[in-house]
Amino acid sequence: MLLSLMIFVPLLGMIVVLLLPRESEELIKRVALVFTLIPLVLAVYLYITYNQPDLEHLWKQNVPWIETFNIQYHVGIDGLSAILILLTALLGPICVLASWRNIEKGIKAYMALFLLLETGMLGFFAALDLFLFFVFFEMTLLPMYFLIGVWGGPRREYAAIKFFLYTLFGSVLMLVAIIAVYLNSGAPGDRTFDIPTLITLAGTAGHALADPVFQRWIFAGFFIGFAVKVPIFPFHTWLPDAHVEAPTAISVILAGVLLKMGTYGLVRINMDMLPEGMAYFTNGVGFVGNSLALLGFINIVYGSFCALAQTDFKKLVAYSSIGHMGFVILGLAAGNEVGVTGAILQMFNHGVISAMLFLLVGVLYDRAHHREINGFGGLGNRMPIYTGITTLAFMASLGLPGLSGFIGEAFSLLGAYERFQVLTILSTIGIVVGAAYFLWTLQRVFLGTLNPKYEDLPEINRREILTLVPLGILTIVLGIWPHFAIEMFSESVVELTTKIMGTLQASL
Amino acid sequence: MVVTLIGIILLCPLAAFAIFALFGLAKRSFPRQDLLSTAAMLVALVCSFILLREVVPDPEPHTVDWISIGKITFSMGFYLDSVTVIMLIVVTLVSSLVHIFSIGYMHGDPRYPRFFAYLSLFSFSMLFLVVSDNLLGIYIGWELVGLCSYLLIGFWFEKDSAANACKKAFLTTRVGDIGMFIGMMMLFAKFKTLSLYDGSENGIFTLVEGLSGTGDMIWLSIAGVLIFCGAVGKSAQVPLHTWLPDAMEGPTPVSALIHAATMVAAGVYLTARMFPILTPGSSLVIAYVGGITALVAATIAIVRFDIKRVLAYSTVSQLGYMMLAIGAGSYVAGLFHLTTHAFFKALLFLGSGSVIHAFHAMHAHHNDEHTNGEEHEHDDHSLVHEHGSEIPPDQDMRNMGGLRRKMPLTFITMLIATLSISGVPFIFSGFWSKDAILGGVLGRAMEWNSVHHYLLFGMALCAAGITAFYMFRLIFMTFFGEPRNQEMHDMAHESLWVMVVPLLVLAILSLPVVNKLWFNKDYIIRPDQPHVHAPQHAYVSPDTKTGDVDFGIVFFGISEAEAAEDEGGQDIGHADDAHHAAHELAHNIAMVLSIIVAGLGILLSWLFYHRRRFSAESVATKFSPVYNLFWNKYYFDEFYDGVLVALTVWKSRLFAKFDLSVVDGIVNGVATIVRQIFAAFIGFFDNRVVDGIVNRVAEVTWAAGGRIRRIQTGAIQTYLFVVLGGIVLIILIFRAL
Amino acid sequence: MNPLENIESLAYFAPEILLVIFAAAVIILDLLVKNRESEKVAYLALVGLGCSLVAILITNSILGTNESKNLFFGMIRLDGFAVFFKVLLLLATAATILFSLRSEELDVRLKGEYYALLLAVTFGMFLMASATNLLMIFIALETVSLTSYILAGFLTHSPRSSEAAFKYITYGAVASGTMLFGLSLIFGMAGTGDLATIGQQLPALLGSGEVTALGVLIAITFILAGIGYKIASVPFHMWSPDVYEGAPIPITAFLSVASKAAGFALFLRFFFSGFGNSEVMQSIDLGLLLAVVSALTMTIGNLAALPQQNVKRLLAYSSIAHGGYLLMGAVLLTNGNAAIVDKGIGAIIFYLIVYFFMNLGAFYVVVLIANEAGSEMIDGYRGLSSRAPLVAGAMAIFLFSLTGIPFLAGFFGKWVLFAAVIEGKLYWLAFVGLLNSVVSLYYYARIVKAMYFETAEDTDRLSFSKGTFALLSVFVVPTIFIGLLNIFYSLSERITLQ
Amino acid sequence: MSLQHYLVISAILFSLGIFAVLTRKNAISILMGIELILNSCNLNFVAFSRFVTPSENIVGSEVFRLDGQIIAIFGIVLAAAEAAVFLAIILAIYREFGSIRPDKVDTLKG
Repeated sequence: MLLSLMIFVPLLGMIVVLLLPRESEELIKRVALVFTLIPLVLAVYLYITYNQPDLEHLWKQNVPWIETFNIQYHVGIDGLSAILILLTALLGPICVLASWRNIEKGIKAYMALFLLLETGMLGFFAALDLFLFFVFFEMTLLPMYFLIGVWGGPRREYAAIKFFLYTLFGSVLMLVAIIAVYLNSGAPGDRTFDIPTLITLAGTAGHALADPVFQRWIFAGFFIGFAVKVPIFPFHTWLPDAHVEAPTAISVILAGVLLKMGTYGLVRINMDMLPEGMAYFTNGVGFVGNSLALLGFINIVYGSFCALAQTDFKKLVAYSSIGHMGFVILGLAAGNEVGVTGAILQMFNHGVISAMLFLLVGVLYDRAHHREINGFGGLGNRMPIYTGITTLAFMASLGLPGLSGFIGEAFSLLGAYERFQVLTILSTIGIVVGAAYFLWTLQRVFLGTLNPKYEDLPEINRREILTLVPLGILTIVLGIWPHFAIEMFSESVVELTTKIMGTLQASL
Repeated sequence: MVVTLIGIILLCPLAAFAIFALFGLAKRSFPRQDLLSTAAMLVALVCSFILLREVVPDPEPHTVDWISIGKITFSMGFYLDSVTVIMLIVVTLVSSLVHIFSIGYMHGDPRYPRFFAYLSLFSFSMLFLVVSDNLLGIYIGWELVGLCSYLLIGFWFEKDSAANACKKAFLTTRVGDIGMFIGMMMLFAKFKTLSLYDGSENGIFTLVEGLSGTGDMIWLSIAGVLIFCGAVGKSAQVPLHTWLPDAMEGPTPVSALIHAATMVAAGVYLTARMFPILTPGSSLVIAYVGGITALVAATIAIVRFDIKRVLAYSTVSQLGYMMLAIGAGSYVAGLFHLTTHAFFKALLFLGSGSVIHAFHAMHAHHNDEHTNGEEHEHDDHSLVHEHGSEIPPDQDMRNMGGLRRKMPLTFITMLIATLSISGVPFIFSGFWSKDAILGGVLGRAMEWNSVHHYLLFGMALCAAGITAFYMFRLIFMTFFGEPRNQEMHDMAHESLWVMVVPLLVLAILSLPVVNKLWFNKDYIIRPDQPHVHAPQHAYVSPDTKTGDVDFGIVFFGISEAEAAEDEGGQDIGHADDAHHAAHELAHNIAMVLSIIVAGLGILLSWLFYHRRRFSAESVATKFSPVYNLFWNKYYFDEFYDGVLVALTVWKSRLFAKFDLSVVDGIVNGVATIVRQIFAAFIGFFDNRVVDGIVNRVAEVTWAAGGRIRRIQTGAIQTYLFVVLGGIVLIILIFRAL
Repeated sequence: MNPLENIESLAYFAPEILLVIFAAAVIILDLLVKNRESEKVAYLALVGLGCSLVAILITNSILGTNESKNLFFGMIRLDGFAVFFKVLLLLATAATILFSLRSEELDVRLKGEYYALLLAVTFGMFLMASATNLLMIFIALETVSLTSYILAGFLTHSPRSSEAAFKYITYGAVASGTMLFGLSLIFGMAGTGDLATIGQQLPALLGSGEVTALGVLIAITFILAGIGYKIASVPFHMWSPDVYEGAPIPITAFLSVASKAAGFALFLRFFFSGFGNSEVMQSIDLGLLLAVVSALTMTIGNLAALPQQNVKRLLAYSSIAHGGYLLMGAVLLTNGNAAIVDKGIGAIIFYLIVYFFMNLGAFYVVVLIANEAGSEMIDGYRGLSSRAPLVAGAMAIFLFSLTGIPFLAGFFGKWVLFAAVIEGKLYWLAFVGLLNSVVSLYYYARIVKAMYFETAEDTDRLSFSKGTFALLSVFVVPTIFIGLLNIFYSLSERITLQ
Repeated sequence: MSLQHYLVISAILFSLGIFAVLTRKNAISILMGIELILNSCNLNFVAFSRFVTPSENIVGSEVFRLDGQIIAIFGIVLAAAEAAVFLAIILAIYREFGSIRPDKVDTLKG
């Protein structure tokens, strides 16, 4: 019940915003803020109560929706979705705050779309019905398209349509897979989209869904759908454009949450529902057996090197997040407790850290109105606080131990090493390069002599600090005591990995 | 009790930093950050001394479960044995002194508070590294000290040289760290844990004993070497040593604390910690790396003129010694040298600092000092750093000379340190530790009669001689003779008391009596190395632990024989005479030789630089190839910048291009095929070239649309023709089916 | 169930009769009222539609569920299928009349017969939806066609309109002539015009060799020309872009929805009762034929829509493409499995419901913009988001629904279709369809882009009446909610052909 | 005369009609072509009705059913109606374009 409330409160907020007169901008912003804060409050409550059996009923709901196809409105949470919901709910108000000043036109439509987007994201992470899952997955498309296309940079139209077409293409394949799963889930009478049911069915020997070959194909279908979202090489080329053009807050959401939708889908569907398929692509036998890990490795190294070559601050961060998502893929490919835990941690942490990075880029852009890395220099003297926070974010992102970024990467690698020694060792290159491009950027932007152009660049203001501090604290706290996050999903992970590992043993 | 104390030790500096950070966010700064940080360090120092008596022979780690997923648990915790305490004391002691020194040295710097905050953060990280009981914890501290070193080297980041140096330091050490991390991954994959000592019998050290068979040995050796890579990076061993000299761009106290006494020694500490997992193979690698480093760095140091660089290279070379010692199994000797070196090298740096500071009166302050125009030109911000930037005048020994009258205290203290590092016998700690190492190496050489160790001993000996030479060269050029630069000389003056007091303290610490604190008999117990045995051809029983000097000899004058007895008794039981004989012999020979080479070194530099009996220049010209080799630091930097860095940058550019051309190119290929398909049934071709996936496919489909439009001529009879054509076509096709 | 004779039939024929009566009434009233008040005529027409609707519902209730009556000696059949289409067509006509009231391009003086013609065409479509005899099929088709020709050319002094009418009639006449020839062949084979009988006899005749598969193929292809031209399927689609562009916008809307729907009704009934027997279909591989036609239809429709600048024309091509999607459902009729056949019909019906709302809505916006901004070109839509935010928003919803973006009705329509097609194991067809819907995004998005991402030359806000928004919301609300409610699915499930 | 003869004739008519429709450069002759097509169909219906449709036996005497003929009659009627509309539209075309050449009427295209 509460979960549904959390999902649809932003939608309600959208309606409210739409009813407000467009002139009263301050009011609109406040309303939007309130309606993004409510889910946050609920999410915190969720964090407190998610594993209390007597309160579980709060966090699940299952009502029939379209009986004809036996589609249900079935939402619920486990550790994984809970943590991502937490992330989404956290970034919501932060993005509203980040959009407070630098959205000049049509703040009303902007906030309305943003709230719709948040509903889509929350719903996606909570959905336990395959059809609902897909609907929410696509629901994020429209708002994103408009948010990039209307409020974006110079090449916004191109970026927006590119983003839209890519994701649509991926989701088309996913749709086929979904239909296939549905049709094979049983006799015409009792077909179902219910994910838990499907998972059990896929586990029962002899069932159509359990057939390894079938699972491989379905796996591929879903995988491409999610791979575009993650994005996994070679489906990644939409990401830099989208990021560069999108307004700050939208970049934050894009990197912070939307990318996670892809990886979340991989865990929820590809791993949990299709263990046979997963085993086939990660059993380490031959090229196919290593393909998933290979993609992870390519993402890591490729993303890092591309980032190294960028001179646009935002593009650099965008490519860096391609690299970091690579660790997630690698960890998931490992399929063992440590690897998957690392991957999930990395999802959350990258969400937080990349959000910070994009916010920081935005802060700089709002002041200097360009993002050319070589165009700055010596800012460390001019804006020490900004420099400090940026250094923190960079260090977290390049995986400095003691900050949250490290644990995700380290665990993904630790886990992956057990299964894919060579690829993992090669992937560590990414860590060095990661350090390289971040430090180099740090040097070019903040160190050295102050560029006279920016003699009087104003220091980061309180509102901006307010958006950054929670994320910064989270980065440090989770770096010191990751258990806060891990305890949420450790059971789910153990369950999942035992299944995967079992299937692997069987398949080998 | 122990936990509480360690907690205090860790939290004090951390709190000092946190306060700074919080005030920073509120856009102001804490009034007396310097006192705050210093106080915090002093508290930590006191606690460390209290801990001294808490040490028990075979301690339990105090751990908490940090992360636990299913069966696998990562614990975090403290492990307090004698080594830990020694490190704690060294770190807190030097750190406190440096704090005090900095109050004077950094006075007036615009970022004065931040400097102390960074120092505190560093101290915290270093202490955390030291007390951690597991590899993960060590790695965390490891990287954190790296960060602090980065921040402090780049403290005057307006200097491009500094900006480059700090980046270089971080990246170079990071390369080593990756090796370390891979090593950790290997260990984890094998043992499913990263904690070293574990009460419940599944710490790495207990598990490693279970290993057997050559396959395991090879694997373990590789793991050991990989972990050692981390140490190579941090402790600036060849080939990753190049960052340390550049690191001298940082303020001198930083050099003293981080790049002489503590952080760089962390590598040695790590290697010592991992002592039990070392195999003969990995030990030998470590020993060689250490030996080579010792020699190479020493030779480079001979020809430097920047006083700080000389010290930097000497640091590298001394660290090489320690590695050598541990590689050769002289565990205690290595740690002993670590401590003694920490003190006298810190002393040397602070001394040089006070000299530099003395020259500062005539210069404007640091941060606007080196940011003059011509340096601006070559700040092209490329990843390839330019280095060996011309020596700042206040660090150039050629501007100094005859300072001993000007700054007597500095002179005395530095002289003591120099004597100590050069290994002048009996009253200086350096002598004993170095001799312990030489003796240890020679001992193992004789005992295993292995060529390797004889060779290593040779290297160590040469290095010792050279060290004595260049250190006295420094002293002579700086303090003796006539002032070479009169005006600077006139400006020079003895430093403030805040700066002198630490010098004195360190000078006292450079006397052996102090080190008696912990290096008396079996205070440090050399851990067991389950997989290191004397080779078959050795003439001692295989399972004998070897290679340590007993400092009973040094401090209590116990006879060699007794020492041998003790040592034997320390063994599993049976000591045999050959073994003792080897060691008596080894120590005697080593002692004699080291005294000789030290004497030679000093004599030579006296002849060269004080009496001017020979001129260095003429020698330099005579052996110009060698001289150039030394002067260019064996061309390491050139190699790295020219090849590796360039390669990386090039590769990244390539990848970026790849992203634009090839990936999209592939899709364009697909698009072309798609176009062919359309063309097939539409009957036209589209030859325009566009790049970018979406607009490409769009172009293609678009063009296809255009083709269809052409059919839509607008003439009704065409339409009708299509209709009837369609009908006929359908009939024909489906007739055939 | 033996067919009723004429007098008995009249009761069930009430809806059609009412339409005819009101058509006459409209003409008479038009003579009485003055030009200024000619809205009254429209309202009378609406009343007529209302009465007819009531009559339909009554007859339906008399009929009872899953019952059917053969009227006039089996000339037409009244069943749930027919009822559904009648309601749909009725609503479409009503919408068209309302559009016409708001459309400024239509000539005021001629309103009277205009509405009469609309009623007449509706009447013809009713017959199309229920005809079960070759004769009735032909009559119905011609009634609809002749009236539509006139409506298409209704704009006097507009060359485009006249040209549209000219092309339409030439094309239509040839197509229907060809169809009639095909019908005559079928008639010759079975010796009767009754579809049911034909359906029974053909297999036997094929078996006995009196009729060759080639003959059947030729006949069917000829007939396809007639029906295909009504539903604008490749290669019989070429009239529609020109006619849609030339005709008055309300008529374009009407043609794109109503006449397409009627065409499908006829199509389904004809092939299902006439050739429902799978042997016949197998003998000429009708399934593959339809599949290919459908694939080509949607592909060509979408591709040709890409470069269009005129929104009307763009929507014309898009409606061709949608005809292609609907044909996918029709392909399933050739499937041996009865369950899948029902799924196919259900899918088509559900899609038609969805298509009704989103397409009419889109055309309504075109009407409004043509009135206010006076342009049918995409450029005329620049910066609409700021000039008329609500209308722009509605248009965006319609267009994305047409694309099939989830939680909008269009997605659910496609979903039902593709689910059925995949269940029918026509994977390649489903894949082609899905790719097409990706392509279609591109041109729909161009309009959205113009409305939202580009800025207008003149930025004065367009003003619309309350009624406009009311009517608009009639289309917007269902476009958002149809997919989310179960009733429409179950409705489409229930309607089948015996 | 057998059924075949009629069919052949109607086929010829049909083809002529199609030919006229495709080739004539005058709207009127296109209309004539269309009429040809329709009449070929009517001929078919009548012929089939005569030769194919089974006769019924009512009170002893053989009675021919006239389905085909009826269809033909309706066909003629509709053809007439179509011709009327067509001519009207041709008038409009002539008024707008000043010509009834079908290939002149091609402003709507693409």
